Amino acid sequence: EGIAGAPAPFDKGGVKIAVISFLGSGDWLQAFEAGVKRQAEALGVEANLSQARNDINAQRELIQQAINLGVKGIVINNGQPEALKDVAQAALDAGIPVVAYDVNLDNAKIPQIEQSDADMARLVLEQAVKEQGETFDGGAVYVAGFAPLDRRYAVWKEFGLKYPGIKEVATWGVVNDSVPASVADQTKAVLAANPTLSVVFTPWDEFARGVKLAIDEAGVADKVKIYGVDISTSDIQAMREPNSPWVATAATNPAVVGEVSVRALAQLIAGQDPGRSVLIQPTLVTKQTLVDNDIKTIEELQDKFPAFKDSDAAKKDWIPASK
Amino acid sequence: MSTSSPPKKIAVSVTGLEKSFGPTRALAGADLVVEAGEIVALMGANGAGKSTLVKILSGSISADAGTILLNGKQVSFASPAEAQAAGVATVHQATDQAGAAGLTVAENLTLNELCGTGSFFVSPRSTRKRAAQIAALIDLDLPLDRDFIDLRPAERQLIAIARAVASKASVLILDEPTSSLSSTEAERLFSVLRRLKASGIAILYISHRTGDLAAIADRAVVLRGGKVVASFAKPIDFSAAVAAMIGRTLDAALHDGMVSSAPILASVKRARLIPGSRPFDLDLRSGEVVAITGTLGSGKSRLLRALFGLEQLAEGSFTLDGKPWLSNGPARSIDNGVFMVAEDRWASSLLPPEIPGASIAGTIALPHLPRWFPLGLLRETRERLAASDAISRLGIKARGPDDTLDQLSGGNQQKVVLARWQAAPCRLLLLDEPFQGVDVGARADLIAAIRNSQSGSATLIATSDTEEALEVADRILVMRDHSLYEADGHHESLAAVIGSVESIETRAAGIQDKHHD
Amino acid sequence: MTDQATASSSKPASTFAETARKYALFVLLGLMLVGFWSAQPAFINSANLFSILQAVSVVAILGVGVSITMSAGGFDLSVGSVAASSVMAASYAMVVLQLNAFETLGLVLLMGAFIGLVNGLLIVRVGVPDLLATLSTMFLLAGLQLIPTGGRSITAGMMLPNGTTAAGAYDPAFLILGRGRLFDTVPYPVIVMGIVALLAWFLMERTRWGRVFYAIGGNETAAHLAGAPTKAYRLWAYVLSGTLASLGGLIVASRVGRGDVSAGNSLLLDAVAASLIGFAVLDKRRPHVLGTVLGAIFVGVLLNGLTMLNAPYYTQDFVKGVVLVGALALTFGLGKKKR
Amino acid sequence: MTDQATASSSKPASTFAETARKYALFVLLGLMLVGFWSAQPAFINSANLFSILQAVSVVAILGVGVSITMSAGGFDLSVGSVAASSVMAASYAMVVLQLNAFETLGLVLLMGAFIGLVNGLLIVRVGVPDLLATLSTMFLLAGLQLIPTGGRSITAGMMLPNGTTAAGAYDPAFLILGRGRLFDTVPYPVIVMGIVALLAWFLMERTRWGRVFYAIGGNETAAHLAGAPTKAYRLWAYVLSGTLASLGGLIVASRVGRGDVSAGNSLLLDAVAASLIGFAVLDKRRPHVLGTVLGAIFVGVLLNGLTMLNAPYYTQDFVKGVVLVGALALTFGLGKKKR
Ligand SMILES: Nc1ncnc2c1ncn2[C@@H]1O[C@H](COP(=O)(O)OP(=O)(O)OP(=O)(O)O)[C@@H](O)[C@H]1O
Ligand SMILES: Nc1ncnc2c1ncn2[C@@H]1O[C@H](COP(=O)(O)OP(=O)(O)OP(=O)(O)O)[C@@H](O)[C@H]1O
Ligand SMILES: [Mg+2]
Ligand SMILES: [Mg+2]
Repeated sequence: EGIAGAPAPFDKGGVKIAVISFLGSGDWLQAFEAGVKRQAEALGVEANLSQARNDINAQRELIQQAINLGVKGIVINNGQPEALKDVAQAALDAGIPVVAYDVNLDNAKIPQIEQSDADMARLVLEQAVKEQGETFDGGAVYVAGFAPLDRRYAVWKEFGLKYPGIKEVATWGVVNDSVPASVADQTKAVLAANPTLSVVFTPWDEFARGVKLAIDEAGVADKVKIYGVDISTSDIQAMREPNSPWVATAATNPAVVGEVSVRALAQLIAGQDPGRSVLIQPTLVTKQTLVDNDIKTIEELQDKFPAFKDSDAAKKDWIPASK
Repeated sequence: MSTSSPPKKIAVSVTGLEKSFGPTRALAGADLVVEAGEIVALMGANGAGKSTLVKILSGSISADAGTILLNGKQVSFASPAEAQAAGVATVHQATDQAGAAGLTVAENLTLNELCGTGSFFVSPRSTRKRAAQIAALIDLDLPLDRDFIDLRPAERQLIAIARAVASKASVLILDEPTSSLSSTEAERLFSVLRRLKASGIAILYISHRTGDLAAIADRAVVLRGGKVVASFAKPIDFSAAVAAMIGRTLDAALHDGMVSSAPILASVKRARLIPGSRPFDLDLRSGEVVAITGTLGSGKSRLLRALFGLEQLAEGSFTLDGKPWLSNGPARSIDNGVFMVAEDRWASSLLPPEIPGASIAGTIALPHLPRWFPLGLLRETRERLAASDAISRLGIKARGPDDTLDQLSGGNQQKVVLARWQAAPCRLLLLDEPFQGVDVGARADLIAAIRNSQSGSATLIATSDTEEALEVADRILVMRDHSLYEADGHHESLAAVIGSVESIETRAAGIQDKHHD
Repeated sequence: MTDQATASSSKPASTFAETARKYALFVLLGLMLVGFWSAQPAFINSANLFSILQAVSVVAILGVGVSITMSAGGFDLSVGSVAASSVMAASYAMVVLQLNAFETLGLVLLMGAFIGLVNGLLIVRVGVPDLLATLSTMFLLAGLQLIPTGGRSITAGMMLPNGTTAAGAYDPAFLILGRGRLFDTVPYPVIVMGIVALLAWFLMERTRWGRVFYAIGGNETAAHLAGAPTKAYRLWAYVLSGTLASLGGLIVASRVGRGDVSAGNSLLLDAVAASLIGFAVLDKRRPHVLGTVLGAIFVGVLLNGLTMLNAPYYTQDFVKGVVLVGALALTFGLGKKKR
Repeated sequence: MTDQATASSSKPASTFAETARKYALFVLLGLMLVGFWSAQPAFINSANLFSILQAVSVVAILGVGVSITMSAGGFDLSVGSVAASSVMAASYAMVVLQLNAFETLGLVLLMGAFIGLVNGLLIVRVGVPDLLATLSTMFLLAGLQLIPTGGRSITAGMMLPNGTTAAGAYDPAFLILGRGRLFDTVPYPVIVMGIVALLAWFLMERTRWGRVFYAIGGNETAAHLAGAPTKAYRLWAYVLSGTLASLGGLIVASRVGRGDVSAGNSLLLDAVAASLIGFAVLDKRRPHVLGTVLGAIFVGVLLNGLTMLNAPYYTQDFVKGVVLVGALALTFGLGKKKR
């Protein structure tokens, strides 16, 4: 097999790539990998998917293993630069091209695919200011040490400086096996202690789900609103619920991220240059749009918002579109 | 007992019972009959297969071949529960299996009912009430709320006995029930057994104490190599029985009961074991073997433990070689040549078999490791040498120095423990119940070993059995209420000494009674 | 014997240290309640107290299972993953198989019991040590729960691995278990926790069976010789533990309303912590039901109070550790001689 | 008695079942290697075999610590969080305190030893049960490690809680420990693992100290009565375990090059799994060093092979569990009577 007219080695087929994710599970990863598989299939590429399960050391091992396996290219999905720079370099030294998503490996030879975390946070927080005004008592759910959360939370802090009327009355959060339930328990305590709280910023949808649970249980859905980041089918359902406090979220489509990453890597393998940086724009999704357009699943969201479904990034004529 | 009564009903009858553990044939076709209302003594050297027989009868292991008839019906028990349901009550030999740690004395007394078919609902109160009834059967007086783990072996044994007596069984099996009891408790047990016998219960009684057997057995059956080799009707000829057991006759352990004039090696001055007890003195001369007897809980073990540095005297002082001696623990004592063999060898000396160092060689070497291997590096040849030496010197029945202790019979285990402390030069050897569960033959070996190793050291033995004390010791002291009393005179005859010991006991009891007024 | 008899007849008045040890955790709990109350009056309102109880209910239920296996001399490391798998199973049953609330409840509890049975058989029949067997089950379940959905979490309208869309949804009746309240005040999970605790306490402390569990933990051979079918009991301990863990999972599922992928490790650790803290309650020094529940509540109060005081999340684990160490040192350190 | 003596003089040839149990894990490992090799030839090249060893080195080192405490009758639940804290401490030392590689190494190992000492003192002096004490330390460290940086990860140029920027960076010499290779082939972590395993094996199996550790685990009273300073030994076991855990943490730090917020729970579970699997190696039925290392390698080979075969991540845990259960059933189930 192979794709007629495509540059080598895609004309002959039999290309094998490795996609190594830092995350270990979750809907985001699922969707991302689904996108990778779709695009890889369209390209006639065999993709070896592996996950470090939040263990950065394991991610290094997996990259090393991919080099041992002799793949033609590597996608690094998330991770931490300090830990990965040297193994990524080792891959380049072995003649294996690398693209990185959402981790800045600071290497001219490694294209960066990015969904801008800052843009996502900004998008949804601007919506919050629009809806709630420039003065409110707000809270954020945040656990330090997770790079995307760090970047999103930094924007929240920025907003606090920009709008002096926005007061951060509490920060809480926990990352464990049952994030929604644990965050819900915490949130209830926070709500009890801070009756004036009216806006909660949740830089991760798992947090949002926990906060929503607590708000529902405390029966204050009309007073406290959630502004979140990320989206999935179950998030859509949660936002659509009658009287749901979760009113807006900003997200990119993880499947698109997966597709773009594979396309960029394919260009590198073919000896072409996808550019130093490939940016994927986030979309703001509000409760109102979901209800108005009767969107119930992520698939329906893609159908109704073409910008969410696909990205022009890293496209080339010879790269077949994924179905 | 009365000759006029018709032939008794046969309660248990065992024919051709066989059992092997790997290469060991524990039972090789044993036959045995016990009638209702009869007490049969089962005798046999260590490893003869007595406990194996008991375990089969009580359903805790199953036989390889042979038949068991219980009240005429053939039975084969798959579990202890079935045996109990069929009316067989058992007191097993191992005191560490007498009850469960973490449960109270009351719960352990009612354990059979809890584990069997007692009332479904229990409360601390109902348990205590029932436990008090069970304890009363053998006049047992223990604090019912105490945790089983805090009990001493003798107390554990009494609980197991009380449980067996309380179960309304038609066959009662007692495997060395008196091994850690003193004569007072043993005597009390005998009167209970006589009562049970009169009510028509068949009793199989195992003991290495010929005194016990003489007191209660109607018949003695001797087991050897897993087979019954002899049977003796009342009056039992014990020397013949012992000969059948161990294949040789035992000369009465004879040693001159001379007062030693050797220099005093260790002494205890004005000691009170517990506050308020009567102070006492004790001198141990070099080369002397001194035995202390006394009832359960009188403080024998406590004295030994205090000398070894595990406990403190309430008052008084020790000297060793004329210098004050106060140990802060086993390490210091061992460095200074004060060795102790604690009672209950499994709990105090032996390791589970999967542990490195659980072999005979490792067991003997354990306290001597720092001296034998000052650089830390183990040399197994060194250990094996010591072990082989001990095996031949004490006649330990084992395949070799690498056998783990769980493969040995009780007497041989005890020999290994003794060998451990004879493997290094010693000043003062403290032995707490060293003959527990040891057959007469092995006991003779042990006594010989103890007496032969006495040149520059003294030996202090705590034993609750007066007979043992007589056999082993140059001098016998009696402990009563945490205080020592000298036995009057020197033992011209066994009876005389026992008499004198008992008179001291009564006197002491009198003192105590006054004390309590 | 006589001297002993006299000693035992007059039970010595318990010393101050003993009493202190016995009630140390209660006193600490009281102090904490008062402390948080004075720092933040909203702490003590009944809604908050119930939300604390609700927060600890799952851990307490799992902890009861752990402490039952511990009292029978075992240790169930798989409770966390059984609970996590139950969340997935419940969601799968409703969303994919379109079962109703009651069928789902029954199915998931059966699944929990079955996993417990497998644990028990591995331990009792095959002879695998308890820790090892339950650790294997833990890993096994962590993977197994993801296979039916190919690693996706389960929500209404999800895409199945075969490309179709799941037609079912969470039965609203099911959600009541986790979200409803009795008389609009007491959350159902708290009631479930109360019932479980009461039944388990009764079983363990007031019935023959409970005593046998402890007897087996204390000395299995002795219990066997006393006529207890010890293997059956140990098997049952794991079945109970598995069933309780799946009950905990059901509560999580009905609260969260979707099937979330997780290994359940933190549930495991919290449940173990609760039962271990329970050792100290009433100075029992062994696993027991009351202690386990109190241990869970103790940690729950601490975390709730700290959150109210806006303590950063990273200080919470620390304080949890400090208080644990303190409570333990108090309980075990107060001059009781070593056994 | 006589027949016993004769029977015993000929030591019986070990049965087939015994041999099978003894080498079951080796055989399984061999089968796995061959299986993966035939499915994916790249599996067996030396680079990949060394990456497997490198991947398991940290777990193996922690597992050795766990198995030392286990042989002394204890259990160290804190190894995972000691390792995680060591990563943070090493990063803090270099990035914030600007120490060099050697000072950092020394400091962190000391810290590990100190935590071990605290564990040991809690257990030996205060009398807190092992599981409880180390569980508390685990929670305590999980929080404590985040406090100096306010929960942030530690990287060169990071913002400190007081608003200044950290001036230091990872010492390149430090990174060699985790990233370098001897003769460009053998990664240093593998060499460290080898040395640790060898020393620990020697200590535990060939010296009198090891003998005493095991004796204490087997019967503490007996060891005490035989003159062993049991408390000191138990203390040392925890000090060793803490030091080894911090060594593991150092390797992680030098591999990842930054101080990351992570719980270390999975390290703990994997280390415990390794030492438990080790029970089955050579049919020893006790913790031992060789078995622990082999247990770690066993799991490492399995995971590496499955990844190479592109098995979805959710099947890996499942397969790990299945193989564990299988290996255990084989080892423990082959007709050995219960003790
Ligand atoms: N579980 C076992 N495994 C292996 N061998 C055993 C086992 N139980 C008993 N034996 C062996 O069977 C033989 C008989 O043991 P048994 O315990 O019946 O002797 P005994 O007559 O009760 O001795 P003692 O007087 O020392 O109690 C001994 O050689 C013993 O080593
Ligand atoms: N482990 C223990 N727990 C509680 N009390 C004990 C313990 N050991 C000894 N005692 C008490 O100390 C006293 C002396 O006991 P000791 O063991 O010295 O007696 P003994 O004469 O050796 O009795 P035995 O014949 O039972 O060995 C007894 O009153 C006993 O109640
Ligand atoms: Mg016997
Ligand atoms: Mg005694």
